[in-house]
Amino acid sequence: MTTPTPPGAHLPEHPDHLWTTAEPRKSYDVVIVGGGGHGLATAHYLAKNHGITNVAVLEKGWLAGGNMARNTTLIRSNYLWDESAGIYEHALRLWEGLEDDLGYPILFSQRGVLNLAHTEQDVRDSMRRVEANKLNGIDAEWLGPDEVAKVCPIVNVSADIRYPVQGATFQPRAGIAKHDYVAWGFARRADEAGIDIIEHCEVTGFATDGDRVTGVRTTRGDIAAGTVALCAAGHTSVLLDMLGVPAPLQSHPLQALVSELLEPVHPTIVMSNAVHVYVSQAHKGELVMGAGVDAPVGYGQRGAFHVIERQMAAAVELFPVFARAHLLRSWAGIVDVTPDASPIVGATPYDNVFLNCGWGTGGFKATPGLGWAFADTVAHGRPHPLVAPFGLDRFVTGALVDEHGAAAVAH
Amino acid sequence: MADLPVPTLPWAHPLESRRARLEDVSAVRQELSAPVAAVDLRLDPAGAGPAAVAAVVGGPLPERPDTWTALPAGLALRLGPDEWLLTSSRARPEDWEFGVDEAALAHGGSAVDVSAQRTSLRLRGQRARDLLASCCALDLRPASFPRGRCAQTLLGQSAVLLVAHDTDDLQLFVRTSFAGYVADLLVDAAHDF
Amino acid sequence: MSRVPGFGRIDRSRTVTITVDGVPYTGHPGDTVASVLLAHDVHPRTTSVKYGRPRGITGAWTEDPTGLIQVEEPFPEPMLLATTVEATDGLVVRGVNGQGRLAEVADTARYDRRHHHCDVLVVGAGPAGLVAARAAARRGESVVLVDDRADPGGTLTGTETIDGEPSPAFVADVVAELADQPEVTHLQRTTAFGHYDDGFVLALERRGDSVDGYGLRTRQRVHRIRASRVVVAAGAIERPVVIEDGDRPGVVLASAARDLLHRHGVLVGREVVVFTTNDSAYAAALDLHEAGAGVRVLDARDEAPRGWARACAERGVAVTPAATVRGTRGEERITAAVTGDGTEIPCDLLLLSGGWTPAAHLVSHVGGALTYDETLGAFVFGEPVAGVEVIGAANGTLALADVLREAGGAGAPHAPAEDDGAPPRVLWRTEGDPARQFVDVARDATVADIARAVGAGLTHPEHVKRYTTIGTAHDQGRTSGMLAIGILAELTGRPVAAMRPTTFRPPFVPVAFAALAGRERGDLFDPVRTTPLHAWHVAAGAEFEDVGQWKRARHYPRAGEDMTAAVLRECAAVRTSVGIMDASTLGTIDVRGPDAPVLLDRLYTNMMSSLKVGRVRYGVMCGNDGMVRDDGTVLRLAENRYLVTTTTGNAAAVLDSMEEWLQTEWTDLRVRLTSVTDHWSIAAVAGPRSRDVIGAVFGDLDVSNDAFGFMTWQDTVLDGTPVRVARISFSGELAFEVSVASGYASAVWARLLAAGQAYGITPYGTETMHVLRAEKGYPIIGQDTDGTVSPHDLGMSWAVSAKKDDFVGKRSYTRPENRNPLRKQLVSLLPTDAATKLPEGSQIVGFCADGRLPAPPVPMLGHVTSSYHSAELARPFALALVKGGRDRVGEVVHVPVEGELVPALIGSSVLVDPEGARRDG
Amino acid sequence: MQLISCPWCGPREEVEFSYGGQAAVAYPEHPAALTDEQWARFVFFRDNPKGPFAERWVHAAGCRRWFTAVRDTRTHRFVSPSEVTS
Repeated sequence: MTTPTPPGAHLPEHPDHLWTTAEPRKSYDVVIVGGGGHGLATAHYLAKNHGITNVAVLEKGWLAGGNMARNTTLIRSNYLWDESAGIYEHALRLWEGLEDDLGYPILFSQRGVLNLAHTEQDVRDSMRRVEANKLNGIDAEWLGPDEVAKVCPIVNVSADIRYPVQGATFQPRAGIAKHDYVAWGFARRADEAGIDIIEHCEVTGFATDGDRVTGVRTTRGDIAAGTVALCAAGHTSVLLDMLGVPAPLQSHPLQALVSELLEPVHPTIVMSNAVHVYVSQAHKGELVMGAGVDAPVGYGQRGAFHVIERQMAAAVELFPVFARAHLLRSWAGIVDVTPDASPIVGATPYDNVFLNCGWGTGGFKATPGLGWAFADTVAHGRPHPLVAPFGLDRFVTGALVDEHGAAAVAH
Repeated sequence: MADLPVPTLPWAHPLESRRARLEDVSAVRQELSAPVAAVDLRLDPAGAGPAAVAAVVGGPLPERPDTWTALPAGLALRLGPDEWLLTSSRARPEDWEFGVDEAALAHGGSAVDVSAQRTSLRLRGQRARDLLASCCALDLRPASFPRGRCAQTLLGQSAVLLVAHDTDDLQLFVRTSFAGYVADLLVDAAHDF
Repeated sequence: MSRVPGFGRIDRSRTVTITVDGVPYTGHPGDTVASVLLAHDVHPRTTSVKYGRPRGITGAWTEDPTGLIQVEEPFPEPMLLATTVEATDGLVVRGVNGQGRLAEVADTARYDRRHHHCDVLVVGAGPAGLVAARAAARRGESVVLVDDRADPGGTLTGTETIDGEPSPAFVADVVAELADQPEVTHLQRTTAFGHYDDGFVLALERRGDSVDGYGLRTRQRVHRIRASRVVVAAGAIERPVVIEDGDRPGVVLASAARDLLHRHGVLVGREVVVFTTNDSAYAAALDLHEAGAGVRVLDARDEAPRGWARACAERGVAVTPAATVRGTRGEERITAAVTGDGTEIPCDLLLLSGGWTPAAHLVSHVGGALTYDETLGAFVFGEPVAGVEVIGAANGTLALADVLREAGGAGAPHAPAEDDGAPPRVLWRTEGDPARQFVDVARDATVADIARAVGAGLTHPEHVKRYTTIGTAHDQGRTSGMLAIGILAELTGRPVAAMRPTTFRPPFVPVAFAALAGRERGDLFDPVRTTPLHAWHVAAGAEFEDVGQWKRARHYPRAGEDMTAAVLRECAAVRTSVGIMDASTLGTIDVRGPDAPVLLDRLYTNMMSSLKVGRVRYGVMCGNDGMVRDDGTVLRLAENRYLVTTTTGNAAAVLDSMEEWLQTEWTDLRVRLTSVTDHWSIAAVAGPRSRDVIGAVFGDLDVSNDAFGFMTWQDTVLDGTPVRVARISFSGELAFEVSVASGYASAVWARLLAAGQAYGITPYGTETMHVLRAEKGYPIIGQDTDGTVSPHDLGMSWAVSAKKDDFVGKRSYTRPENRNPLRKQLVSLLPTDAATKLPEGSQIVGFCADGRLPAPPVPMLGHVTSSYHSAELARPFALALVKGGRDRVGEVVHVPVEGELVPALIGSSVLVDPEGARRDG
Repeated sequence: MQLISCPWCGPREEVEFSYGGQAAVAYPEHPAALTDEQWARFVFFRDNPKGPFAERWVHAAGCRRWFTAVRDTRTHRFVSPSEVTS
C-alpha cells in the first residue's frame, strides 16, 4: 500500500521536563484555586510581570484536565462590545508572542475565522460587529458568499441549503493552538519560577477572618493564603457557595468532538450561529468541532446525544464533503455561563479574594490575556482596567456587557 | 349565529399541493383528512364541567391525559390535565366553539376555535407505526400505544398530535404551518420501506 | 494462496473482485478486504506515522490498530479498517498511513434513523448474547439484539460443542427461534456505539454499499434504542505483549489468526510461533496447526496448562513453558522470533496473546465505574449500574461453559468445561529496548515515550496519553490502552489498581457524520414553515427571506427589477394607492378568563385592562431586566377575552413565557392561553385606497372612519365564513388587517386582489413593510433592538404605564444604568449628501472635523439598525441607536462606510406623517 | 438523551422539554421596595449546585405544563419523581 507523507510526525516534541507536582506548603502569598489554563497563566504572569513567586496553584484533579483539556482551541478577538474586544484583543496579541514567551511550541496557527451569516439579521449583526472591530483596531472584514468560498472552498455557499450562507465576517488573525501544549507551557514556566503546582488537591473550604480569607482547606491539608485567586471555571459556584458569595453562574455541559485524521481540507475556522457549527482542522488533520451548550445545569462532563446529532446535521449541511468523515470521539466540559454571556472578573466581598469565572465558551481564547490582567489584579489588589468592566456589580447597576444579542456565537 | 348562510368560500387543504406525493407512497396509505371543526377546551377536570360539556358534544370526555374517546362525529382528545381537543366533522367551527364554550363557561372553562390551527393526515397499513418510528421517538408499540391512546410529541423537529385508531391505523394532527415539513419528512422516510 | 480448504464461512461458490492499490484481487462473499489480501498472501502494509516502519495488520476486526484503508469506489470514505470493510464487487481501496481523504463532492447516499423500544437490548450476538436474547424472548420480553459482524456467533469458531451439537447448529437454532418471535428484532452488521442515560443506546447498521448508486435504499441507519434493560455481551479485546520490534508485519493477535481461519479460511502463516500469557492462545495454536501450519507455543507462565499441553502434545505442537519472546527479526515481514534467552526461532507469523480486556465501553459511557481485576490484568465493571447487565467476556468471563451459564441462568445451554486450565499471567512487556517496544503502533509510541513522559513529571494516565498520544488514534487505544496503564504503573512503581483508566467516550467505533445527520439535510434540516398563501407567493415570483423557521415573501420583483427597485415600487404603491401583504406568520394567542386583563397588565408595559371591547392597542413586553422582548397589537374581543399578537420570530417564546408566569408564578389567575397562530391567516391591506378594497369585499361592513375607526376591529362574514377585520397600521397609512381561518386564506386573498385590481393593488413583502414602518419610526424587535434596549430607549415612554404599580421589567428602570443619560436611543439618521444609503450595522462616530478617523480605539456613539431608500422621502434614510440620541437631534455625526466618513444628521425617528393623519384618516 | 417524566404524559425524551432553571424563585411581592442589589438577585442570580437541584421543566412538545423535578447535577439523574407545582 502507498505511503503519503506521514501526518503527526511533524508535531514537535515536548520538553524533557514539564513540572514537578509539589507537596503543599503551610502558607503562600497567593493561592490560585484551579490548575487550568487561567490559573496557570495567572501564575506565570504573577511571576513574570510582578515577581510574585510564593504562589501555589491548586488543582483538584490532573493539571489542566478540565475545560483546558476539552475545548476546541479557537482563538479570536472579533467581539462586538468594546469591553470584550479589549480583553480578547489583548489576549490575541499575547498569543502572537506566546510561543517565544513560553519557549514551548504551542502550535499557534493564525488561519482566520469565518463567522457565517445566514439571515438578513445575521448580516446586520455581522456588519455591526465588523465595523466595531475595525474602530477598535481589530482586523475584521465582511465577505460575500463568493469570497467566503475563496477563503474556505468547502463551505456550501449555494442556495440549496436550508439557511443559505449570505456572507461572513472574517478575522484573519484568529487561529488555533494545541491546548495541552499551552497549559504545559504555562505550567513549566510557573514551575521554573518556583511556583508550586499541586495536583489532586481539592479545596474543601475557606478559613476566614472578617472581610478576609486567611487560607484554604484542602483534601491535602490547610494552606494559609495572603491572597486567593479563584480560577475554577465550571466549579466556581461550588467554591463561592463555601464562601457564601452569590454569583449569577450556571454550569452547563458543553460537548465537543473530533473526526479521524484527514488530509488537509479545511484551511480556516468556520463558525455559524444559525446552523450551529464551529469547526477547524487541527494540526494532525482531525476535524475539531464544538456542539451547542446543553440547556440543563450539569457537572457530569457528558452531554446529550441529540446535541451531537444536531451538530452533525449542521456540519454536513454546511460542509457536504464532511459526509463520510467519522466521528471518532466526543466529550464534554463544564462551562460556567453568566446572564450576559460575559465573564465575571474582579473583586468579591472578601478583600483578598479575587474572582475569575463565567467565561462560558470563551475561556481558552482569553487565557493569556486574562492571566495577564488577573495577575495584575491580584498583585495590586484592584481590577486591571481590561477586566474592570466585568465586575460582579454590573448585575446590580445594569451595566451588562451583553454578548448574547448581536455578537455572533460566543465561542 | 345560526342565521349564517351556508359557507361557499372555497376551502383549501394545507397539504393539497402534496397530495399526489403522499398518495404515491405505497407502504403506508397516507390520506389527507377532511376539515373538521375543532375547539381547544380548557376546563377543570374535577368538577361537573366535563359532564356538562359531554352532554353538549354527545359523548364522555376522556378521563386521562393522552387518551381519546369517540364523539358522534368526531374525537375528544385529552391533551393535558385541563385541556382537551374536541373535533366534529358535522358542526360549523363557529357553532362548535359557541356550544362547547357555553357549556364550559358555566364551569369556569372556555373553548377556543382552533379548527384551522392543525391539519391532519391518516396513516394506514401494517407499516404505519414503523414509518412513524423512523422519525418519532415515542414508544409506538401496539401494546404501549393501543387504540384509545393519543400523544403530543415530536415527529422530526415538528410537534404533532398522534392518535391511535387501531394497530394499523393512526392519525396525526400537525400545525398548519408545519404540515408541509411533516409530509415531506414522511414521504422521505417511506423511501426505504 | 493461503486459503485453506475446509475452513471458513465464506461463500466459495461466488467471487467478488476488489482493487487494492490498483491491483485487482478476487475473493468471496463473506470476505473482508483484509481476508482477501491475506488469502492472496498479500499482507496489508502501511508505514508508521512517525518512524516510517512497515506495519501489517494485527487484528481481525475493530481492534486492529494499523490496517487503515481509504475507500475510493463506490464513493470515497476515509480511514476504514481493512479488517472490517466487507469485500464487495467493484470495491476500490488504497492503503493510507494516517490521513484519510474526503470526497470532493456531496454524498448522495441516504442515511436515516429508526427508533426502537424494548424490554431488553442485547449487545453482541456471540454465545453470551444469543443465549441471553433467547432467554429473554422465552420469558416473553421484547428484545432487540444487535451485533456488529456480518454473522452471529461472535468468537465461536464452529469447533465448539454446545448442548451436544456443533456450535454452528446451535447458533442457527437460536437465530431461527428468535426470528420466529414477533417481539424480537435481530440486527447483524449493527454496532452499538453509544450508551446514554435511561437505557438509550445508539447502534449503526451498515446496510450495504452499491457501485450502482443507492437508489432509495438507506446506506446506513442509526437505530435509537430505548431499552428497559441493556445486556452488554460485547466480548473482550485481546491485547498483545509489548515486545521489541513487535510492530513488524507478521506479528498478529492469536485470536485474530484464529478468526481469519474460521471465518475466511485464511491461514495467515505457515511457520507459527505463539507467545502467550494465558490459555486462550492454545486454541489458535491447535487450529492453525490443524490447518497445516507448523506451530510452536511459548508460554510465559512457569507451567503450561495441563489440558492444553496434553492436546498440543497429542498433535505434535511443541509447548515451552516459562518462555518469553523478546523481539523479532525481519524486514518487511517477520522472519524469526527472538526468545527471552536470545534464541531465534524462524517463523513467518508470531501470534501474541497478552490477555483479554473486557469491552467496557458501553458501560463506561454511562459512568459505570471500573475496577482493576488482578487476575485478568484488566479493568472490569465494579459497581453495578442500574438497568445494565454485563455478561460473558465483557464481564471477564472467558471460558465458554462459564459464559453460557452466566448468560442463560438456570436453563443455560451446556458446553464441556475446559479441563486443567491455568490462570493467566499478567505481563505487559518483556525485556528489551524501550525505544523499540511499541505500545501504540497506530501512534508510533513506545515504552521509551512513556518513560520520557514520566521523566517530564507526568504520572497521571491522562497526562501520559496526551504527552505520548497513546490511545488517541482511530482505534482509541483498544489494544494499547491497558498496556499503557500497566507499563505506566510499572515505571512509576505504583499498583495498577491505583490508576484511573482514561474514560471511554462515545462512539465505540467511528461513525460517519452523515449517518448521524440522518435525513436532517436540506429542507429537512429544519422545518420550513409556510403560510397557506405560500404557493401564491411562489407563483407571483416572490423572493423569500428566512424569519425563524418561516419563509416570508420579501419582495416581488418584476422583470428587470432588483430588490431596491421592487421595494421602491411596492412602497410607492402603498403610500399612494394600496398594497397587500401576507402577515399570517404573526404569532396570535387567544387569552381568556376573568383575570385576562390582570395578566396582560402585568406582562405589558402599558395598560391593557382599560382597553375597550372592540378596540386594539399596541403593547410592549419586557423581561425582568426591563429590556424589550416583543411587541404587537392586542385586540379586546370580549370582557374576558383578548387576542394577543406577537412578532413572527418570538411567537413561541412569548407564549412559553406567558405560560410560565401563569403556571409557576401567578397560579391564582384564572386565565387560559391558546395558540391560534396557525388558525388565523392575516392579510394586511394598506394604503389610501385600502378602505375601498375592504369595503368592496366585505359588503356588510361599514368602513367609514366614523363607523370603523383606527385601532378598532369588527367581525363580518364572507360567503358564510367568519372574518375579522381590524384597523391596524404598521405602515402609517390607512390600513386594515383581515383575519380568516387559514383554510380560507387563499379565497379571501383572491377576493382582496380582485377588488383591488381597480387601484393597482400591489402585493408587498417584508422588505417593503420594513421600509414603510421605518419611515414612521416603528422599531422591529430584534433589528432595532438587541436585548439591551428599553422602551424608553425606543422613545416609547408613552407605552410605559406610570399608573401601574408594577409590571414585568418595571423595577429595572430605576437601576443606575437605566438612568444613564448616555443610553442609546432610537433616532433617525439622514446622510447629509441625501444619496448614500448607510449600510445596516454601520457604526457611528462623532463628527471628525478633519474628515479623518483618529487612531483606534475610536469611541463609538452607536450603530445603524435599519437603512433604506425611501420612495416617499426620495432619499435614503436610516434608524440608529445613538448614545444620548434624542439630545443630539440636529447634530451631524460621521458614519465610516468603506473607508469614507459619511456625515449624517440625527433626527427624530418619525420621518413620514408625524401627525399620523394618514393612518387616522 | 434522558427520559424525563412529565407528570401528565409520562416518560418522554429530553428533546420534548424545555428547561426552566431553578424552581421556586418567587417574584418579589413589591419589586419597587427592593434595593438594586435585591432586585438584581432576583433577576440574575440562581443557584448552581453540584448535587440535587430542584428545577423547572416544561413539556414543550407535549402538554405544555410546567413542573418541578429534583435532579442531581453530578449524574444528571432525576432523583425524585416529578411533582406538580400548579
